[in-house]
Amino acid sequence: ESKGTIKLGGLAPLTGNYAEYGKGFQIAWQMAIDEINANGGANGYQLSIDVKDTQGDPVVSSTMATSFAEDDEIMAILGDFSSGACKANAPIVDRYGIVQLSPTASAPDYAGMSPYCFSIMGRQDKEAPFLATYVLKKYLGVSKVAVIRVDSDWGMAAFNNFKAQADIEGLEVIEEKYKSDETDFSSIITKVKATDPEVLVVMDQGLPVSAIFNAADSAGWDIQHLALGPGTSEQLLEQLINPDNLIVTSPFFFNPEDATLTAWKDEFNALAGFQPTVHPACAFDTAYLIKTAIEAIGDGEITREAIRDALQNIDMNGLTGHIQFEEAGDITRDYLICGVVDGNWKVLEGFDYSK
Amino acid sequence: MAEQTLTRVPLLEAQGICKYFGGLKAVDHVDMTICQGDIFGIIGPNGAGKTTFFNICTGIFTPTQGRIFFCGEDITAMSPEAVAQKRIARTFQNLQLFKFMTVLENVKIGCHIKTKSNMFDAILHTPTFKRDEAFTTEKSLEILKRIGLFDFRDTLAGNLSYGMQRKVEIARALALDPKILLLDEPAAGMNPLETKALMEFIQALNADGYTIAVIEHDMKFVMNSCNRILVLNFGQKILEGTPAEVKTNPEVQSAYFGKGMVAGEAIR
Amino acid sequence: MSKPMLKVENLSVHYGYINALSDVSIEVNEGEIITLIGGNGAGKTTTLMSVSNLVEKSGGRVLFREEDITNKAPDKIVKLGISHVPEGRKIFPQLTVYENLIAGTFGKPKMGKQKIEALVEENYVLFPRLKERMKQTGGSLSGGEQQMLAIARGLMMDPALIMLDEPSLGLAPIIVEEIFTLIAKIRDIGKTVLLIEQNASMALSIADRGYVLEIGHVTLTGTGQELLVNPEVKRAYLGV
Amino acid sequence: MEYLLNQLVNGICQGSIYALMAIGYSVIVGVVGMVTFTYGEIMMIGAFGAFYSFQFFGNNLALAIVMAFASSFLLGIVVYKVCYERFFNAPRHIALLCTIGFSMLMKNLVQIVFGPEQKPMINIINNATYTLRLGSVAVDFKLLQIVVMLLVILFAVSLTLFFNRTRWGVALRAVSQNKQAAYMMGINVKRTAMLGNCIGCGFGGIAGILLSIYYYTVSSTIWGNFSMKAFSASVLGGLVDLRLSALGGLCMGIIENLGITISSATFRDVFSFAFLIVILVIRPQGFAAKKGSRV
Amino acid sequence: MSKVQAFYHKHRTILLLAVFAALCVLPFVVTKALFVRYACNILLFATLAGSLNAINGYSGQMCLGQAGFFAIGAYVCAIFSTRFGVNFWLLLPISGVFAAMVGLLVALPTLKLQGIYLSIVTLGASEIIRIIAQTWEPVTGGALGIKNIPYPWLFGLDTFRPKYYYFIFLLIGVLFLLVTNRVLKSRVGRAWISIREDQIAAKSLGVQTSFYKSLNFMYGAFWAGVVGCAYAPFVNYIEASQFSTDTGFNVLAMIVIGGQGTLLGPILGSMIVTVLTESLRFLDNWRYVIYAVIIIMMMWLRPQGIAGASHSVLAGGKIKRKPVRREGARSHG
Ligand SMILES: Nc1ncnc2c1ncn2[C@@H]1O[C@H](COP(=O)(O)OP(=O)(O)OP(=O)(O)O)[C@@H](O)[C@H]1O
Ligand SMILES: Nc1ncnc2c1ncn2[C@@H]1O[C@H](COP(=O)(O)OP(=O)(O)OP(=O)(O)O)[C@@H](O)[C@H]1O
Ligand SMILES: [Mg+2]
Ligand SMILES: [Mg+2]
Repeated sequence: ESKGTIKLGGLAPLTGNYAEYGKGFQIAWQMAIDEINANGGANGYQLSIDVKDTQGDPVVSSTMATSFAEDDEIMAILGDFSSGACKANAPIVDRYGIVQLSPTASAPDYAGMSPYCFSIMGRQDKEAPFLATYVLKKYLGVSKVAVIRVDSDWGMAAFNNFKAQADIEGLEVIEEKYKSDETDFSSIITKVKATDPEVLVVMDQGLPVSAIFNAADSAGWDIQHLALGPGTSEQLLEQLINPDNLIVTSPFFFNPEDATLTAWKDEFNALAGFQPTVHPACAFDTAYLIKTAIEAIGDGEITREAIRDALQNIDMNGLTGHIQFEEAGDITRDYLICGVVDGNWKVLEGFDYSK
Repeated sequence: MAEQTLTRVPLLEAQGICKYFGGLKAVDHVDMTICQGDIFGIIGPNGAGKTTFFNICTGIFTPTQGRIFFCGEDITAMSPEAVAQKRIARTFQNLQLFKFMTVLENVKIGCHIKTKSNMFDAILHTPTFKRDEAFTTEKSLEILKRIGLFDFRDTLAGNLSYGMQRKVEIARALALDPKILLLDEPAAGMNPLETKALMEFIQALNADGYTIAVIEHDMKFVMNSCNRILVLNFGQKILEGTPAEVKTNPEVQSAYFGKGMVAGEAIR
Repeated sequence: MSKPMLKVENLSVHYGYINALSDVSIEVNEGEIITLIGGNGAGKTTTLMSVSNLVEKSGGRVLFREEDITNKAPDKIVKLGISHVPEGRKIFPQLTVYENLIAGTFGKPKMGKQKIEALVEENYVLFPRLKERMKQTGGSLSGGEQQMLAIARGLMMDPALIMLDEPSLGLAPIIVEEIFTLIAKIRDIGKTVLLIEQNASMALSIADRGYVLEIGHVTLTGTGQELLVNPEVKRAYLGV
Repeated sequence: MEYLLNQLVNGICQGSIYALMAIGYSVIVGVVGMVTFTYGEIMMIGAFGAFYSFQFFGNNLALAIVMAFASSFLLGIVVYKVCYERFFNAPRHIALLCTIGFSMLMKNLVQIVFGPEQKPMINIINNATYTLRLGSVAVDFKLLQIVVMLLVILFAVSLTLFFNRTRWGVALRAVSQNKQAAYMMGINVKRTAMLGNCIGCGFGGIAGILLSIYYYTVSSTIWGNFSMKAFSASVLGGLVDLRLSALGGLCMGIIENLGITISSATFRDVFSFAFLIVILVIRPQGFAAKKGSRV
Repeated sequence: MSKVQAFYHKHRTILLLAVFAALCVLPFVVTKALFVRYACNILLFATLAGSLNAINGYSGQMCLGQAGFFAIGAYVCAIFSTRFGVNFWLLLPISGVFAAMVGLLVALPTLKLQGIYLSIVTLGASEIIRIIAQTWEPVTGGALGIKNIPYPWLFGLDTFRPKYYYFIFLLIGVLFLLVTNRVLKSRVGRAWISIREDQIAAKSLGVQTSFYKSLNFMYGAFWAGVVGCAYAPFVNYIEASQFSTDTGFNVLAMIVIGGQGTLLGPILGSMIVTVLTESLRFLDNWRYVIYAVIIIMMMWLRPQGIAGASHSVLAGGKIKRKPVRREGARSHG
């Protein structure tokens, strides 16, 4: 017996440069909700989600966030994709008292902007130092690295966090940045190559990551590749000429031996027509988080406030691992060091940063 | 015909004007003096450099060599707008009207240099602005009445017939209150009747004290209205003189009039 | 002189709400010079434009050598051998003089290289000015030179019928004389000319026949000589 | 020294890609007489045409190029019908807005039809690097870069000859200058303009496939920036002169990469736009000779 | 003149006041904050489009870089209000002046350029502005942007709510219309239009085209700056990507759709574009496809824009000539 429907608002860049990710969100959310509803709903409530296109534009995102916040039937907002958009929405959700649960916002200052802001991506100020300390220093044992990064809010925060830790670790860092729509990296590669680093680190997602490594390869530069951002993306593997010397850090890995994960991955692929990255997996988990929160409220009245409180105290094992929010509203993840072996992702080392 | 005054005061003077386009000598060492009260004709075969010469006088081209003086002042290197400020007005061989403005607005632009209200005057509607607007409207309407376009003041200039468009150009130029008016083929495309009316109008203007320089291929027009004529050929001056002198000059005859079938009775 | 070469039957043209032509009928016989005269805005240009099918007709037919060309595509009409020298020159400003002349030959796609060169030379003889300006762009020519170029370009396709719209506009008297001599010459080699002129007396004196247009109607027709002495024409168009 | 030379080579390579795009762009502008903002999408369709050709007909480069040319050519017909044909007599900004609209349409339609993700392009041209040694200095070239450069020279020269030396070329240029007069010359204006537009688009398609091979990817989003570069390059060349447009593209590539060498890649567009502005301030017609315009 | 126009001219003042009154009560009638937000967007973009129209529509320069001037205004406001706590109302004119200065900087070197050459330069300038905003971290916050821009004071009303912020946009919009209307109907406005119509003729009549072109650019940029200044606190968070060329194209689309060279056009254009983009949301990713199709269709059906007269320059084709009675024209007075 159903107690009624709880409506959620979804914010995702369905068009524009990030459309690929937005699409992934939309599909993952729907998958999760269909699954939840089919299994009797969240504590008897059916869930539904209304996904609005934010075009990857913070301003549109705030307009949409306002519209959800204004709509009393919407109980929580999932999304948006970028930290920038999420941060733009923070004052609004704070004001209206509605949860904004982002699958992917990783800017360290985002979740703290309001008690209603949450994210499950893991904070950049954790992953980037992890890269410096564990991957570069301990795992690879190098002392001079070149970082090529996208000049976006994400890239900037990632690099700053990395740099701070790298200084502590005594790493020599060479930085080059580029605009997010950059396509030609040959001159950056030539420039970086001239400084003769031991490792080439790329901080970005999507196309530029492969473009940079490919440019390095075709310049005949044999160097260890390292990426922060794309995670264990299948697409990345397809796009690389020579994927074998790539190492990434990732909070999450589609372990081929894990049957649930593989099934999920295949289902997603069938629906979307492309391989999932970590981002839709996180989106999937956000929907389950709401379900868990509703269950935690139990027989109490389902209000926005109640959902917030329940989320804050949640303890759940999702697709992407164990999720428990910290005071600010974000989580600390365990990171993995993954690499490519015979054309497939493999976990090279697992570290728990918190230790 | 304009009366010839005994003391002729030079108004527009050209000294050794040359204009070369690459190797092409469009105007080559031309001297000219237009005096106060003249109707000054410029004729010559096609491509002789007449329009180019006008363009130099009005600052659209700077000459390769030579100087232009207006009322004794050197205006050679001045920009077209600065030349216009000196009150030299012109019309164009291929009409350059503000086609999508009404006839009245066209003429009002002509009043631009006679007024000086700026943006702040306009925003605040200061007395200067009110005075300027009143002056502009009054003056423009007066000119339109005189030239016979009053009834068409609210028509878009581009909607008028060819002949009337030519008149709008003249009206617009008159709004400058010019000391000299340069007309480039004003009668082109008009039939003999309309040409005659235009000629009378120009003579009337001259009688009112306007000095006029005109380029024309219509010999009846030139011979009957101009008191002095400059003849150019291949950029060079063949002759400057009275209509009578021009009519009888053999060089002009062979280079320009031909057998006289077209120039007809005007030159005989 | 058997069948008319070009026949315009009851032609009407409207521009928006203006009736530019109503019920105009004109016949042009092979080997004739026909002239249209009339005041500004009488509809002369419009008549030529509708023969070339460059304006929309609201009624009537146009026949060329008994073929109905009322709704034929403009470029196809040209290819039948009708050359139109437009009012206001309409030369191609960024093409050189030579290229402008070449552009004139598209009406005869099969014309050979030699024939083209011969025609170009012919035109250079006719208008030596153009030869001097051969490499200059059309747009930099003087008004009269552009007019010469427009006429020369019209002659380039060696047409059966040439329609000239105010060819003497802006030309020096000596050139105008030459143009008229040329028109007569064209007729003498068996071609046909349809001529519009402001200089009515010149036009009528070489024309075989003429039509007088007034506000979109044909009001008078006759041989050139007849019209030349017609008092009405004299008063209105000859300015005497 | 070697470092700078290598950067110069990078610049020349990037510049020749710009040049290749600019050639197609200039053909369009030169014939249609109006600028376009859908050029990026035209290149994209070319790239997709090639992508699917690889998918369905195997790794046949020649076939893929033909497909790229053909798909862009066909899109050219649509662009012509939608954006230009009706607006020849209207002020330019109307056709311009139509092309902006069409670009938006294509971008989103492609995203829906082919999916929003970036697709890996087959790396069909051997990626071998050739090192040129000048004494102690070694400069690296990739095969693809050499192919692009050769194509630029080939297209620029042959198309210029075609436009300036053949009657067809004269007709194409005449059409852009005065449609009515072109009719009076017996030119089938609509067909000619369309054909010219399509040829330009076809070359855009070829630029698209080379671009996507060069960067190993096809997607619906990366092209906007490139079309801007093609536009700038062809403005530098005076809009209609193919060789000068190619030169403009080359210069922009070099300036950008040298700029990146001395500062940062984030300023790439600043360098090229600043270069464009400086040139236009000095020479309002770009590299082209001053036009003989007059009153 | 149509009946509508005649009616309008007769009761102009009353009609305008009525419209203004209706606009004033609007946010109280429309209770949904989202719709009020849309209304804010419409007003905001109407004024921005108006400022572009002042350049493109009147002096005929084809500027594509309005996003740049808009950005200047927004950043000036954001920087001064977050760093130095300068009052919003003081910042409005200051932002305008900053933008106007940049407008002058763009205009001065480009005075000789026309048409498409000018377009690409203005487009480039706006991109350069955006890239500088994106990279100049110490001042503009770089890619992080500037957040928490304080909401302006408005008689103690809570301007966080679109309902009240609306009045700031309304005020600016109305001011813009009043001032622009006056400027256009003056010697200055006529000079601008004459430049659009025929520069050589304008020069030959003594209009200093360089001066008026620069002035025109400054005027358009000024208002774009003012609007930018009002925009920054409204969205509360600005970063460079909000001022991309797409924003510029959008504004261009508004004036072309609404009717370039008319005062009403940008307002209508802004309404149409905003309403369309918002109301088509249900189409998901088909939205932009349909939106683009509608834009193109509008160009097909009404190239001169909704508010453009059918005899307008923009109607394309030839000028329609009115029947002219020839007798009246003969006399020379
Ligand atoms: N911008 C230019 N570039 C090259 N040549 C030019 C330019 N302007 C004019 N000319 C040439 O200069 C010569 C003089 O031209 P101009 O227009 O002064 O002649 P015109 O006497 O007015 O002739 P018309 O009576 O035919 O109008 C012409 O041969 C023309 O080709
Ligand atoms: N494109 C147009 N749109 C509207 N009306 C037009 C157009 N072209 C011509 N007209 C009108 O049609 C009528 C006939 O014009 P047309 O050009 O045929 O006259 P014309 O006899 O050639 O005159 P002119 O001696 O001035 O060349 C005129 O009243 C004119 O105003
Ligand atoms: Mg001349
Ligand atoms: Mg005519």
